[in-house]
Amino acid sequence: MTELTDKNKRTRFVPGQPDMWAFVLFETLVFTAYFGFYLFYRAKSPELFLHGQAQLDLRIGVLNTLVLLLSSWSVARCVQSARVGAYRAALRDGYLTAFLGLAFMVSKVLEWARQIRMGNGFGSSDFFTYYFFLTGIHFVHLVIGFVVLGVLVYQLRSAARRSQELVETCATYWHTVDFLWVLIFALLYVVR
Amino acid sequence: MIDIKFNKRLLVVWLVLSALTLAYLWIDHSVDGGGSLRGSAVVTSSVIVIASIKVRIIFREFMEVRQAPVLLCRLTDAWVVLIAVSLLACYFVGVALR
Amino acid sequence: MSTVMTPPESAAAPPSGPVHRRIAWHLRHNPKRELWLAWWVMVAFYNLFFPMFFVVAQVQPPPQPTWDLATQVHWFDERHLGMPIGFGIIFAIAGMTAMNNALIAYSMRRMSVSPAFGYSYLLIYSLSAIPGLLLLCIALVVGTLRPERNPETIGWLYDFAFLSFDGTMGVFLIGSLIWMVAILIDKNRVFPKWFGYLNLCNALTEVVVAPCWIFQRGVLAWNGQIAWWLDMVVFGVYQVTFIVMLFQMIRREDFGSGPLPDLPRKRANAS
Amino acid sequence: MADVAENVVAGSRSPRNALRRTDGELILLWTVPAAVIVWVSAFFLFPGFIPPMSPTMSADQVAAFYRDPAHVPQIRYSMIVFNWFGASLIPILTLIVMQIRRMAHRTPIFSYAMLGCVAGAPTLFLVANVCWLLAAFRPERSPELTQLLNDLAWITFTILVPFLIGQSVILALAIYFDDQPRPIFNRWVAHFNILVAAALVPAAFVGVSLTGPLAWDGVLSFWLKNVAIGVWVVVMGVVLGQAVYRERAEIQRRGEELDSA
Repeated sequence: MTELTDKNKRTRFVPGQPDMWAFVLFETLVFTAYFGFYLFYRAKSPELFLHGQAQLDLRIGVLNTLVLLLSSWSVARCVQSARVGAYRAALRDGYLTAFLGLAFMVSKVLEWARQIRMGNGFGSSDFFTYYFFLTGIHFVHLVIGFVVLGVLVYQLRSAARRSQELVETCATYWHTVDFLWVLIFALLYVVR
Repeated sequence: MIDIKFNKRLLVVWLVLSALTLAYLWIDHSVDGGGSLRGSAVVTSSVIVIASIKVRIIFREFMEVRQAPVLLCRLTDAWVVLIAVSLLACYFVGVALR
Repeated sequence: MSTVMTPPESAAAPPSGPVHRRIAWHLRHNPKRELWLAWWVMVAFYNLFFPMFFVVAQVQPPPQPTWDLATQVHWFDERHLGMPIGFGIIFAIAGMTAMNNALIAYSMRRMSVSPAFGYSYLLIYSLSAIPGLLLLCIALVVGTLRPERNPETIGWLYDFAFLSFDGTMGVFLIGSLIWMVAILIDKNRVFPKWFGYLNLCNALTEVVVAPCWIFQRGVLAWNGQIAWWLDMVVFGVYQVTFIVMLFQMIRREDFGSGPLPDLPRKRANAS
Repeated sequence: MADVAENVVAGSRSPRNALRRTDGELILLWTVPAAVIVWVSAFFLFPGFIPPMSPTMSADQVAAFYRDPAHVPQIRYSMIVFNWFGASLIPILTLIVMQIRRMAHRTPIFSYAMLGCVAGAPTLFLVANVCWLLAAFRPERSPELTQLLNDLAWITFTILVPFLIGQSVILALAIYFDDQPRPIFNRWVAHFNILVAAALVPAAFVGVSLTGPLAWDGVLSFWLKNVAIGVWVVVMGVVLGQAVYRERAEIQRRGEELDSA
């Protein structure tokens, strides 16, 4: 739709549909509220939360974050390749993003399984309630992200479609999943 | 080749973000000196600030807000500040009400 | 098609004069009278429903799930008249929701999507009223009926009411997603795309309510700050938005089958 | 917007409209008398309806009602019959939806709204039905639980009016908005529906009191409501029959005109 204007003009433009940005900002507010409740109750009874947090493995969290940042990087490359018409490279980056997203998902499920085996369920302590709630709702966003990546790949595959606007919209969603994880990671694993 | 230059920039961005992530390991390690679990407002504040910086970098570079109209730049910056301030406020109100 | 359909009255301006005469004119001659009727029914419904639910029956904001039986019985006792009357009015007007759902189904009918979307939404939301609202009211009315009933039985009615109300969000989840997909793939520009994404935000809050089946206290309980208060805020934003969106849709409606035209700036109040 | 076109040109000689299949509508229509007979017999078979059980009965009295050896089979068989035929009004309501589609409306809103109401009352009725059957399944259950099931059944049965009110009012509005020389239904049908809707409203307040006209055995909540539903079914059955037969005659005439042309 906007390929021509993108190529010709070096002026400022909103990446993707502005509508998606409305979603990003609104959903970020909702998450900020979740985080706010978490931090408030955490600060009120720090020992309880510290005790739960000590059972998380920070290294897994760091690895998760690096994988998801890498997927964000590859989808950003995908957008730039699509913009200059390098659709083959863009498609490859799209698949790479999905693969990295899948890797994140698998490691998340393994981490959950490990915690449950250690006896830390959804209801077993306040910290783990928040842990499973925040990672779970993020997981739901990630699952939706795969639908979004599906749209992105579908757009890139056929010359008849290839709407740069939609590609950017999808990428914006994926980055949102990424930066929400950056916040969740910091708040669940590192905050004291 | 304009795209190669962009890609290099993206790679640098990713490296910066990863370095900030690894900084958490160091923060976490340094606070565990005594072996006992302690809450620390300094760690919490610095972690929230670092996370906000990372979010802003993702906004600016990955999400291409850098090239977006000024309104979107201001809006996302405001949001980052809003997130950081709300989180710190919630934490410190909780501490005060302990 | 649209030009053929538009009857000559649509060009005629409504008469000036007292309000009741203007309303009568619109009811007889306004070409969009069916849509406006449905919209006003929707506004009237919510304006009656919320005061009844929150003020007369006083069942929301929800009471604590952790209360002991004596407190629960006392809670019923305080509302032994408010609930039957408030719910009575809600039952008398609940049929109006059919008009709301019909209007939303019509919005999908106006889009460039299969009629299956509109029909699915209609059926899902017609179904949703029963577990989502009517069962709550029935259980609470039965609870107020006999204060001398065994407190344990009253406690069961209490749980049944609030969990059936808060815990059956799947119908709303799927309904919102159907509306979202219809808006996002629509080419007739009936709604802006951001409203489609707002449907997703609302659908995600329906996911967040589900832990009320697991937790009796804390932020995820049926009266928790996240599961109830935050979701209520999101739902409130969503609801006000969709009422405004439907209002705009009716103003732009041309009864054609192509893209919905933008509102002409000059004669914005014409219809 | 096929529907709009269909609705707007309903009065004109549109071949597209003539092609609407009406096969089998008569079969659905003639299920009304059968359903009415079945319902009336089940209604009289249930020992709790004539006269309606009093809400002031104590738990032991309610338990005794369900334990009475003469009552148990009557309760079970009448409620099983209701369970079989509880949904038998839905085809009639759907036929009304089809008739609303023929009206001179610009949008399908009224037919959508009607369709949205159709399944509501039968669903709630089945909830009540299940509670009655549960109470009769183990009459030796503690009287308190039997009383709870009995309360749930009666309240649900009495309070199931929202969608009945809704469909009457929606049908009335649809008729008022049906501006054509020969409307599908006469104006008096709309007035009649409004009247029925008004008669059903008091039943929504059944929880207010255990005695008096609003109690579930009261003049308003039981007699007025159920008589209104009965009269509505009979009157709408007849009126709907006239409309369906008229539509068939029109289609036949139009077909002959097309053949001769």
